[in-house]
Amino acid sequence: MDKSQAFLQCANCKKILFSIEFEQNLRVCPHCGHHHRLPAKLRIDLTFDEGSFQELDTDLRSIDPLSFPEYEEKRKGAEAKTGTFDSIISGSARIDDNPVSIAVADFTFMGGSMGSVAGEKITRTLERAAEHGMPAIVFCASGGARMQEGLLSLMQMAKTTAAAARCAEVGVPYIAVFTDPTMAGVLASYASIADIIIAEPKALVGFAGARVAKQAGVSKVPDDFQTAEFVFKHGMLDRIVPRKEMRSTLSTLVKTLGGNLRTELIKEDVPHG
Amino acid sequence: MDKSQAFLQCANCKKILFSIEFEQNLRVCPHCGHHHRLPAKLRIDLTFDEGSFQELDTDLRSIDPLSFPEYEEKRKGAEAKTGTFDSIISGSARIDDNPVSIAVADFTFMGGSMGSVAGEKITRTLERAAEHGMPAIVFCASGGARMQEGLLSLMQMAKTTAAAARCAEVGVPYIAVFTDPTMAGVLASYASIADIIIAEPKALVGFAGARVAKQAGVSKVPDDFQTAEFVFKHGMLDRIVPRKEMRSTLSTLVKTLGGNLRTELIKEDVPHG
Amino acid sequence: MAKNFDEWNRPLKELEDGIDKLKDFAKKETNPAKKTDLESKIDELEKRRDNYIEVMFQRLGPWEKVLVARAPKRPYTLDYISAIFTDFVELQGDRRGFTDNAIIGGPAMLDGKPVMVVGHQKGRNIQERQFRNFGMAKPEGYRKAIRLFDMAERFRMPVISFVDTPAADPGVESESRGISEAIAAGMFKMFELTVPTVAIVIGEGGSGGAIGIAASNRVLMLEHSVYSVIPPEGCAAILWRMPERGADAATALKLTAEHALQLGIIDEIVKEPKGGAHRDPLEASQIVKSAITRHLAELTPLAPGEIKNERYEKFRKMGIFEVA
Amino acid sequence: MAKNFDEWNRPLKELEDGIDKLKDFAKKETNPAKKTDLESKIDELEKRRDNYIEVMFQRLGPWEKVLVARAPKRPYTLDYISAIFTDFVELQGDRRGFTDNAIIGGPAMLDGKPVMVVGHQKGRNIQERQFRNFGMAKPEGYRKAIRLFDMAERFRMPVISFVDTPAADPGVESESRGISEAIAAGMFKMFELTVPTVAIVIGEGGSGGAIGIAASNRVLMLEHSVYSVIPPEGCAAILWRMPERGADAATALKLTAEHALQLGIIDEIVKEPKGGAHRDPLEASQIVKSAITRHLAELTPLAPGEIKNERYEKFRKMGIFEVA
Ligand SMILES: [Zn+2]
Ligand SMILES: [Zn+2]
Repeated sequence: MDKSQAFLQCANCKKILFSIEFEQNLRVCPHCGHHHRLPAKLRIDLTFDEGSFQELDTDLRSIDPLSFPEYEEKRKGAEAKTGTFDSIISGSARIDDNPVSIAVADFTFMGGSMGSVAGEKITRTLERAAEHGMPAIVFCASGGARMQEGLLSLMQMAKTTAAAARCAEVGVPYIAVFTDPTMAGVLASYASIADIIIAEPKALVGFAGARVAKQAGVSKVPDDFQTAEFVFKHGMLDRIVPRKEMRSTLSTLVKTLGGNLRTELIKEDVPHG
Repeated sequence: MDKSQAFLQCANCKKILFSIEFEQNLRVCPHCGHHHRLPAKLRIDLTFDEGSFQELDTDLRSIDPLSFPEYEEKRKGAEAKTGTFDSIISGSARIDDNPVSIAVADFTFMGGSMGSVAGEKITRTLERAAEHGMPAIVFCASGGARMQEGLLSLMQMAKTTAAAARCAEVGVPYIAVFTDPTMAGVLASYASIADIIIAEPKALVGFAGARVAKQAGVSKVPDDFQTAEFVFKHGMLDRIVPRKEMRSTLSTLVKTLGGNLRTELIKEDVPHG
Repeated sequence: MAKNFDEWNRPLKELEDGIDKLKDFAKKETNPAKKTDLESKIDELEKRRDNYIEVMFQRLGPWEKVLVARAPKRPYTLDYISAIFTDFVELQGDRRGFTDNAIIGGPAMLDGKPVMVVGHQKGRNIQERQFRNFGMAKPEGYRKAIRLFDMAERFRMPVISFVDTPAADPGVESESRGISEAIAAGMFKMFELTVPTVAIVIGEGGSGGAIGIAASNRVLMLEHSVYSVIPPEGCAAILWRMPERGADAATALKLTAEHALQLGIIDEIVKEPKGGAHRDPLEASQIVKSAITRHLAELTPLAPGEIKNERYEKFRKMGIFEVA
Repeated sequence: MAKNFDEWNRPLKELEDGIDKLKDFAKKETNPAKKTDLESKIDELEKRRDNYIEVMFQRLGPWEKVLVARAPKRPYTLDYISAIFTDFVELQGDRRGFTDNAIIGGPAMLDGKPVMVVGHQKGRNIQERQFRNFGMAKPEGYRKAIRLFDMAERFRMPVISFVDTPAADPGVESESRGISEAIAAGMFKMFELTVPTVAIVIGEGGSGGAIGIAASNRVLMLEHSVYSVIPPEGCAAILWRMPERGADAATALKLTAEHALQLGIIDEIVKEPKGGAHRDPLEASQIVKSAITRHLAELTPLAPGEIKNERYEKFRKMGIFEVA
């Protein structure tokens, strides 16, 4: 959707929307309630205290360790298109004054896929949380592991999960938010073992992408299959939270679950802005 | 079944059996494989090293703390019929030379129901296991909590479970064997949180007794409902083990799971015979 | 014997309906003399009502306690939560494929301090009742509670349990997913905790369904709640094959708070407002809150290991028998 | 490109069938001269066979490795268990309502010392394959494994994982019970363990389905096994929308043991008997056993905390990127 235009069309209900209204409504369609995807930077602005975000890990760059066909071109194209270097933005921020360690995925960068850099950024985000006693908040949006980095991508599943286990070990809360879509290798690693899992309405959430599942012979599926609503019904989510309530929900959870951290664990060298 | 008779009839397939053969076959019907219930003492003889069993906790006697209608009479009747004082026999024994802390339920004593004495004996069995680093083996056979002792019975569920948690804490294996029937308050406490759960074939295993379930409006049930086979299919059992393989299975598990105990934990004052 | 609360409560209800009607008349009455007359009549009836409640609740029998514990307007877990805590966020899911609505829970603040709240939840109308499965939790309810207990331990939050269930769900689905294991695992997890835990029976403390979230350092009972190893109707069905003799079974089972205290099962009886918690839910909440905070204040200074041991020793002592 | 092992193996199979036939003739032959003639022919063919195998296996391409890793006669987990361990007792159930037959496990003895064994299990005939769901585990498989990991930790037993799965089960049932959570929880639990853990990829190391039981202190691969982030056919389906280009995808994915070692993913390549593990399962088992015991011997002296940290540091280093 081009912000420069005065009007645009909802991809879901096809109704025509006023751009300004659409933005004010946090890119949720006022007619059908469809939650349109958000760029990572906008998500950060909408969720955390104004000006509190300090980006970290900005010096990490993906390379092409397998010489995988077309990987370089695809990645360069994504860099040009998004102006960022990979599918995760990480750093520290505050939410109602409480410091948090955060990572936000950008689906527009190669489908939010997790290669070595994304895995490293998630890992550092969770390690910083554990080390400095700040709750971790991760917004997920990914098609899964980045197959162009082969086994290195698969191992990011293990690495990020190990970092989440560190948070659990030291008693730091870790909250994951599933936005559209949260799939495959990301869902099957750090996303699903958060203490608290929240999803945006109607977000696609599942293990096997349609093409992989078809390849494996999966055919008839329920109507709501792999939606946030399906996954919630099946006990995998704590809540489905509309975008306009996301900030306040996260803030309350940081306050309650992280309540005993603030007095005991937080150190002076917290890397936040 | 009266052992003094030369012949008897299988309660399941109605065939006539030779008493001696029946006994040699561990009271398993040679025709239909039905596992007839065993008295606790016989179970001990069949399972543990000859002469190794030393009964403990023999001085515990149930009383009637609620003045519950007919409780005294029923209990006295059961004592007269069984020659024991409650539904659990507890003590120490050896299995292929490895010391174990054991408890065996007797269904003939008021349906194996758990009141204060049964709960205390199970608790002591598990505490002795934890304290002396001996694996615990408990043979269950019970209709559930003994309602004639009211809340005191309900609390035996918590007490025995707490003792099982002690075993887990110190790393002592606890094996439960479900024999026919293992139900309600016993199933919903110490029985179900054993490390290893084994059942005899076709044993009745379930939460809600038929009358209670009917009272709650439960009607259509699967054919194999509340059998060991049903429960196994639903992931609640490790194995269904025929009686003739029970001793060797338990012995192997004591050897492997308790393997690191023997050198590290066992103390000199193990109370076994 | 009345079969349910409404039947038992009818005389009082009629008296109160009468008072309400007179009040309506009095409001509309323009003749001062008649108005005074009506008002003194109302006064008298209100005194009669208060007296009736006084007498009625002075010594409720066990079956009457069962009826009051099941009163449709009795405050439920969510009522207490909204009155006692701030910042409650309900968390859901067993993370194994299922959700349950008969056990609810989540983190909250109690006087500015983080706690984890768990409780059975009943429904007030027919849709709500079905949604809540009449307060009968399935395995996934206990597994959700266990997940919350784990979080409480991880983040050092005391656990408050509100107990109010007729029993755990006894259906085929629950059996097939291991309702027995779920209850046992709930207790097991509670005994592993090193944070303070307080449970309060606010209505029905139904058997395994109750103890699965109530193996706590301190167990309290509201004055007119009941706690039982088996629902009285189920007991009557087994003992006499007559479920309708629930009142006799209630007497035999000694399921009142007084008995529980005498038997060493609970730590305190929490007084209810006059006429029962349903007559003044907010006051009831304040009384409950002060009892909870008092017990937490006693437990909080203890070291984690002591908290765990205290709980073990408390349950370890339960049971009454003779040593020959 | 051959589509499967049997097609690829056909020339060798025909050669061996020929040898077998000649041996039959030789056995029946009574004329000594003809017998000698046949025997020298057999000798020659056997040399040709050995030579063929030598050449064939000297530098298997990635797709050939995939075919060999999937060979129907390749030893499976239970074959290794029966050859390497004693006293194995298979344990079952997730204790949550479900059982799985694609992941198996239980305690056993390794040279007289207790260990916990876990592994994927494939089937050899059509019934077995269906029973084992083609080695594709459902959530309950990983949850059973987690239960075994817990027991291993409690009883201080090292964990040995045998990895052999095309992928985790992607069906509707698995999604609805949280296959993703189950895999993640499997890894999570493995990172919590303070006992030594060793995993060995014996056939297919299929993506999340594999790593769910393979986040171990040491990860080994059999020489002709493969380990991949996605099945090559799935990769081809996504990249080129042509699942039949699996061989190209296999090359691109760098899924061989050599590559895994180069990329720092695994610790050791375990040599297979000449012509692959399926040609001599017992020898293969002995080689695997000695590799496992060697790694366990290195890990066992470490303190529990060191074992856990070593594992963390090992995986922490994985990934290749530049720092600008
Ligand atoms: Zn719309
Ligand atoms: Zn028979």
